[in-house]
Amino acid sequence: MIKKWIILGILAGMGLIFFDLFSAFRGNETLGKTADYYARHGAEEVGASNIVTAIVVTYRGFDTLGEVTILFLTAAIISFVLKIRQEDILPNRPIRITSELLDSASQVIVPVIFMVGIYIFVNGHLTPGGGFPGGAVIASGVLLMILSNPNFSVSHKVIAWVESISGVGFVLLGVMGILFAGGFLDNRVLGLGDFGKLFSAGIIPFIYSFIGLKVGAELSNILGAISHAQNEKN
Amino acid sequence: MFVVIAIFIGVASLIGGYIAIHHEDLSVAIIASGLVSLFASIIFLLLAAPDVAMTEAAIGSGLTTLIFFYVLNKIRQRND
Amino acid sequence: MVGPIYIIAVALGLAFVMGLFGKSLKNLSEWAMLAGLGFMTFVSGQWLLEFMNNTRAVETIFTAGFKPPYSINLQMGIQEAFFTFIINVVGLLGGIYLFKDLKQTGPNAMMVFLVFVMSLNVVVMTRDMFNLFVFLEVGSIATAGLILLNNNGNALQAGMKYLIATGIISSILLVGIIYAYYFSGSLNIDDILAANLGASKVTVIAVFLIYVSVLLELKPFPANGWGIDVYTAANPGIGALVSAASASASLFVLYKLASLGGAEWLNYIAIIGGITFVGSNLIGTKQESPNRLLGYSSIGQIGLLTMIVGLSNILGEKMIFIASGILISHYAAKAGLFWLSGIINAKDIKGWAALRKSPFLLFLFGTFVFALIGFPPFPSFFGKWELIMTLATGGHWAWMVTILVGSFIEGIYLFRWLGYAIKLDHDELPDFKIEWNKIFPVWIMAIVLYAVGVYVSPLTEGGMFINYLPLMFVLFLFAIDFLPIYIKNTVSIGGIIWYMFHIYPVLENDLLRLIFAGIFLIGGVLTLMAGYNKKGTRKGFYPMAMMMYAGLIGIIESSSMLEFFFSWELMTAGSYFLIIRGKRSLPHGYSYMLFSIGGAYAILFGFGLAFASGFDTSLAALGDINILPTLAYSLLAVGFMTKTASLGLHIWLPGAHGEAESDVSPMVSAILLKAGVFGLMLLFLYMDRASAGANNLWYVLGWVGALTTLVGNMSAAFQEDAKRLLAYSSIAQLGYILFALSIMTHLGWLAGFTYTINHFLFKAILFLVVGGIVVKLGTHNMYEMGGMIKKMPFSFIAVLISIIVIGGIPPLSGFAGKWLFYNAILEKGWYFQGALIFFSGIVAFLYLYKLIHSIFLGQLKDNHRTVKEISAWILVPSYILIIGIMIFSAFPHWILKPIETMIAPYFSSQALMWDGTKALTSYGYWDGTTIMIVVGTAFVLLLTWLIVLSAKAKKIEQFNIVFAAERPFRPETTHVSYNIYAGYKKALGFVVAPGITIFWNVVSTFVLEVANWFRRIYSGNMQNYALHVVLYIVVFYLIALGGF
Amino acid sequence: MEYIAISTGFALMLLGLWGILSQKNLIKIVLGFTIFDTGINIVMVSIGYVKGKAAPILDVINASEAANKIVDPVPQALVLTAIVIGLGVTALMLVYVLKLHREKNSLDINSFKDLKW
Amino acid sequence: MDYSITKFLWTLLGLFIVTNWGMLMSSTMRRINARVSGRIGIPWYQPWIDLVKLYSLRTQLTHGTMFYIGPVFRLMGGVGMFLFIPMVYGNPIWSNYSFSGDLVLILYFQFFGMLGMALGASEGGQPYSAIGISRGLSQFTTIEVPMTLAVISLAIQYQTLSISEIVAAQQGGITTWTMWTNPFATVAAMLSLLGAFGHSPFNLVKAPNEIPIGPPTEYHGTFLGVLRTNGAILHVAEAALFMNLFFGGAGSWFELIIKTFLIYFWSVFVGTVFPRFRIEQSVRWFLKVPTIIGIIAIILFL
Repeated sequence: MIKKWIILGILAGMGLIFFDLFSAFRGNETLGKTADYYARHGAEEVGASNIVTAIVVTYRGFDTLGEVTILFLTAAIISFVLKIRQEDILPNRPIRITSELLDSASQVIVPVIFMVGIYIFVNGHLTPGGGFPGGAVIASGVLLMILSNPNFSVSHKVIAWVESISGVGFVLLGVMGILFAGGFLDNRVLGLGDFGKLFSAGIIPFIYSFIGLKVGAELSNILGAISHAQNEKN
Repeated sequence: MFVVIAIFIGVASLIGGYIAIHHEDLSVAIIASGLVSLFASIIFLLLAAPDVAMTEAAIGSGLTTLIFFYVLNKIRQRND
Repeated sequence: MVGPIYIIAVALGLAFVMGLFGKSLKNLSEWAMLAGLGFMTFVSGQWLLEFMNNTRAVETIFTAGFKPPYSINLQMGIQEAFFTFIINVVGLLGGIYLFKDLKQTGPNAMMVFLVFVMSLNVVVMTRDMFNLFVFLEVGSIATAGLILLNNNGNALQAGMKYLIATGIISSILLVGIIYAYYFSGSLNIDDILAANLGASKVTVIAVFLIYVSVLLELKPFPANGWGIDVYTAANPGIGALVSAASASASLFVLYKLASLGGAEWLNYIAIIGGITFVGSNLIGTKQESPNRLLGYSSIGQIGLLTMIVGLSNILGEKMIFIASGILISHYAAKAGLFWLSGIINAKDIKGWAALRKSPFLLFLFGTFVFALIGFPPFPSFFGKWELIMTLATGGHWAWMVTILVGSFIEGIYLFRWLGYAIKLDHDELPDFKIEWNKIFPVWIMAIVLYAVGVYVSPLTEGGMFINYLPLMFVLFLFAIDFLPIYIKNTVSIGGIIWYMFHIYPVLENDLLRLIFAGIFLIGGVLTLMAGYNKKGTRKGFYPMAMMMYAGLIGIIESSSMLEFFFSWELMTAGSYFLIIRGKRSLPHGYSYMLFSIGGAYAILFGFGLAFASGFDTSLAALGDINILPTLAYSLLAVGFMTKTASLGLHIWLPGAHGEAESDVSPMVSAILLKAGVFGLMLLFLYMDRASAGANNLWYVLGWVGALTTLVGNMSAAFQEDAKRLLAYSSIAQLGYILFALSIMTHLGWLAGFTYTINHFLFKAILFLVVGGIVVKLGTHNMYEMGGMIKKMPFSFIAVLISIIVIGGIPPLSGFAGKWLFYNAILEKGWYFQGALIFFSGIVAFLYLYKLIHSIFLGQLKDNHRTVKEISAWILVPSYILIIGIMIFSAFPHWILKPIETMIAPYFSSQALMWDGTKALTSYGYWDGTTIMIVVGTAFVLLLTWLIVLSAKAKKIEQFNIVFAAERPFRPETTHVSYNIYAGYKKALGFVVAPGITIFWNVVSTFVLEVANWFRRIYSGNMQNYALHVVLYIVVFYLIALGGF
Repeated sequence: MEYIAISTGFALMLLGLWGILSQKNLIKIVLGFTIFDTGINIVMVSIGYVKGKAAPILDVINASEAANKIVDPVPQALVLTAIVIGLGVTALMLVYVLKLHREKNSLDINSFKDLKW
Repeated sequence: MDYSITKFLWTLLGLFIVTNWGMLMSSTMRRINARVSGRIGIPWYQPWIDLVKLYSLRTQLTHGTMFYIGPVFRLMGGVGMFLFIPMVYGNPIWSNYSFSGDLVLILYFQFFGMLGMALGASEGGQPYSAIGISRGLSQFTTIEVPMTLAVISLAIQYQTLSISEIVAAQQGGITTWTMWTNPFATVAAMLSLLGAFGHSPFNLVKAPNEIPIGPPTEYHGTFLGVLRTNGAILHVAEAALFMNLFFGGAGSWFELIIKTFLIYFWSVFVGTVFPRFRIEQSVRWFLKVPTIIGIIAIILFL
């Protein structure tokens, strides 16, 4: 009980810090220096109408690479921690009884979900959304597959391929930026195209697609790994 | 108008957070935490951040909650 | 040139692609990982070379092709090149080290490993705040994964603690970053630094959040339980990486952001670093688990470096040199130690005694420990030297004290550990096998330490004059260590003799140094000669002995304070290894080392003050100390007195000298102690004789010297152990010397020199002979000896002559010292000290009698009836020394006159006159030659008379005595030796009550108990650790910004 | 508006911290983290909000106009990243929890105190 | 510095006088002692008889080299004392070889004989020798403390360590004697003298009753003769030293005989009055009263 009060006391201290932070915040009337630059030049330099996408994929594309790396790391760690290897997944384990409804529904719904996911990241430079929500949507499709088809191990290889290829593709596109444009992850490897069109904004759609696939694959990996964890030989 | 909604959602998310931390039943707590994310994505929308809102909805309230349930499920399986 | 961005591209690309290596290519992945790491090392190394060889502008990498602050930019300058290089090197070596573990865990672990190293590279290079955050996160997630290479419960718990703590810390960093962005409108580090956020009361909060989270990443004491657990539980290979690579990267982040808030914040950083350095090391003193101990040490070292970053304003441009010296030592030594720990795999540091099975591992271990403490020739030595000098220049005493105290505490546990490894008898020694991939990286790190040390030494002021020639000889002896004794002994003696000829022309005109060089080198040859009677290879002895002599001679040769200190430390290290070789020397070697380090730091502090006074690095600077001169002189004196074992600082000596090997004892007693005397002489000559402070110091030292003699002599009288008796005798003799020098007159110094030379001569003889006897008889206890005069007549004569000299009985040279002494005392007017000295001089007879009686006289024991005279290899050097004594006795003016001429310039009046062989002072006179003749003649006449009268004297049997009306049959009952001075002890034993020992015991117990109390905060509960982190933030906030 | 949002964010952060520091159940602690993260995200986005401006999606290239029309896109970009990082950390923590549970068959934080001093 | 034969012969003569006077003095003392306790005592010539007897004994047993040389050391100690003390003031003939060293030499030369004796006796293997020596050394350490203080006090007073110069400074009639000019030093030294002569109450070292055998038994015949000779010389030499330091020295042999007799008598007198001390008692005693007196003697001259 005393401990709770101590914690509360310390949190009161944190509260004081947060209160000072709150007081330091005075709202915004105009954009800051960097934001103003992005607003003024983002569209013309990068060619993406979604400035957030322009920032995420190009201006701060390097961050995004790191972020993808984090997901990648998490998936890798989880799979080696939970010892998920192909050979650990027993091929003929007792099949869980899935409802007929879920089974048949998934056959219809999963492709639709995938399409939606792909749409979200392909159009990332035009509309809200992009690689991350798109990837998450794809992952939820995979999740549905896991739920409906217990023998998920079949698609494990596919996921690994998608994961690797999209990751390597991301890096290679970045390197192409060095070779053919201004620097690592420069999107102007291809022409900027017509503003507002699908094939515009240089390689942003491609990068975002890779990101989406990669995120989807990693998230699927994580989900798959946890779902298979029960098979670990203790 | 937006301000009222914002206050309402803010309070709701705090209540959700409180439930998430204090509710005995872990399932309820996880769902409450997912709700907090959902409320947060509404706040993002109100703050003119549709990208963030979408991501938060898909990842924060969707996938995270799912992973929680997955793990909880595993733990319960073991406890059985 | 390969662009730095390829480090990232290649590492990530490889990591991503590795997932594709199916079963068929599985074996490829570890080689792919090593290739990737190798490539990264190559790129950063190539940039490092480029920057070192050419002056070129910093290379900036613009990602996305836009200029910062609109896009993320990386930077590759010399510092970045250095840091990425060391990170990649340890990454590569760590990869090699973990080769099998990683292979066992599978390609996923290798990806994580690769990405981990890559992320640290980005952390170093990036110039964008948020990017920094992202890659710090990458690093910490990778760490959390790598911890689980050790698949056990402890690792899991540690990883969870790590995740929780870093989760909170990085969130705070994130808040700080967004506020920094809010206030400055940019995420670029240079922009944020330029925005000067620390200036405004509103914006400073962002500065605070960034600082506190970066500092927390460095695991400041006491909010670091989560970090220590990682070191404890993770695979040592990962511990090495976290300690060497992650910590370096985090430190660089701190350095990058150091100027964020302004000078006041630097102070806070320095304070936090200082607290961490001292606190973490303090807690380490109670630690028994090797990995955890290394964790404490790592955190302590990083604390020191944090402090250096915080002091960057004070240190100015020297900061880089200092920090890199200490960092490199920490980096290489800590990585090496962690790796060693992985090889040995002991749960307890006592288990490291297993290292003895492999001398090479022991060598590596010693290298790392000495590098961490900052011994020469390692880079940390030069770093610490410059650090102290620079701090002294600015007058930052508190910082100097913090650094020295922290380093000392670090020495407490590191040397305990090293001692265990060298000496401890422990039952549960782990079996270990040395795999090539595990030992190879350790070797590399050791080589790095030596190479960098030699490389940086000329960069230190005055460091280019350091003479590495003797050290080369030491290395050579290491190389031939497998050869039998007689070869190595001959080589060593040859080396010393060669060096004598080499050094003579240099010192020809400097008698002071020449005398000490004579003592060190001639003494070296003579004591080494005794080594011929040993058999086998005597592994490790010769390099260490030569290291000690190298240090000794270096002290003589040095003209600058740096050279002096360099040699001083070298000598300490060498002698430590010599002392600890004895059978029961473990605790004594340990206390010797602790006193030595303490003394060395006192000297360092004094040198710092001297340097600060006139920015002069030569030893002459000691003569011109105008900053806190009394303190400086006191510290220097205390430092030297740890070697001369003056009262209060003497408790290490009896054990160290008493338990050392038979030929090591004379080395460390007759020769090594003189280094302290030499230091004191130098110091006294340089001190300002007009100042009250100096005179007060001398007055105090005079009393210390007098009391030392009394306590030393009386303790010796109550000893039952022959070698300890001699050891206490050394303490007393050095007390005389200290007293004589403190008198600071012409006569006093002459007396001091006489004592120095005499002590060298007779103590070498005594320790050689008694050491030989102890070995022969197999016991140290004098009451188990007796009657040896019949078996060892030559030893008896040697000991007899020695004790006549010690007692100061005319006509031998000991009396010269006494006579000079009294004249000096009277001239100076220190009558009571003089009386005390005289009293203790007589007390000396108690132990002298006990020594010679118990060993040589009385009844021969039954089990010694077949004993033979000790080896000629011991007697020959002893008799050479006896010849020295005789010459000095009969012709004292041969030696005293030149000394007198030499010291004359330093003292106002020449108090001693010579009339032929007769010495005159204003008080009395003394004619050594005549006394010798008179006594000799009279003695011969009387002896002749007795012989004439008792020509028919008959020799009788051992037991032919009448004793309480019967004849004894067992020698034990009639050999009175044990506690022979019981009555005396009853009357005056209180003088030698072990007050000093008790005092030091209380001090050490207190330190350990404080450590024990503090470490209770590491309760093991991860929530508490999280609470510590939050509390740390709050307290720091309240102190820094709360208006307190 | 942004003030309400930012105070909600800070309140959620405190709530999350309270959960991390006071709850004994490991899952609850991880839940505390997600709430903490959500709070930070809200704070970050609020900081980039400009009164009455629209989302940073442009219809046409018009530099001068754009600068006056949209809210700050940078914090939003950062939050996108932060959300994903948060997911990674949360997933990793949960896997740790799973493994810890297997180790001791308990979710109580007090059962994991093997390493100390 | 005179190394001539003449000098040598004069010194031998002095030694002869001193030896005989020493023997006479000891027999006289024993007679006085006997009278005090109501006995008649020995005839005055007894020591000579003893000496002749001892030197002519035929049984000569030795335990070894050191045992053999020990008495020589001992005698050398006594003879050396004599050699380095100027006996008669103002006469270079009787100043012996005191030109080669000063008071410090004398103080330290005492040890020469003690050490040799101790070592010689030890080799005999007789346990009581060792016990006696250990006690003697123990007591000696503290006996010397008041003596040293007194000597230092003298050195401060006269600014010299040369015995001749100290005597010279006292040549102004009885009032210029150190005894009057520096009474505390004199008292301290005289108390110390009690211990140095080893009479009761400080004779536990010899312990005439408890340790009746020991060194004197082991040393017999010629050896004991040498020791006796030494005893005679040493007593006179020490008394002469005190005479020189505190009582104005001697202008002639006659004065020397009177003064040394009185100094010697003092120690015997005290011995008949006080009972014997145990070793730790005497050790403590010398560090109390005499030492304090000695310190006062120095303080007065600071």
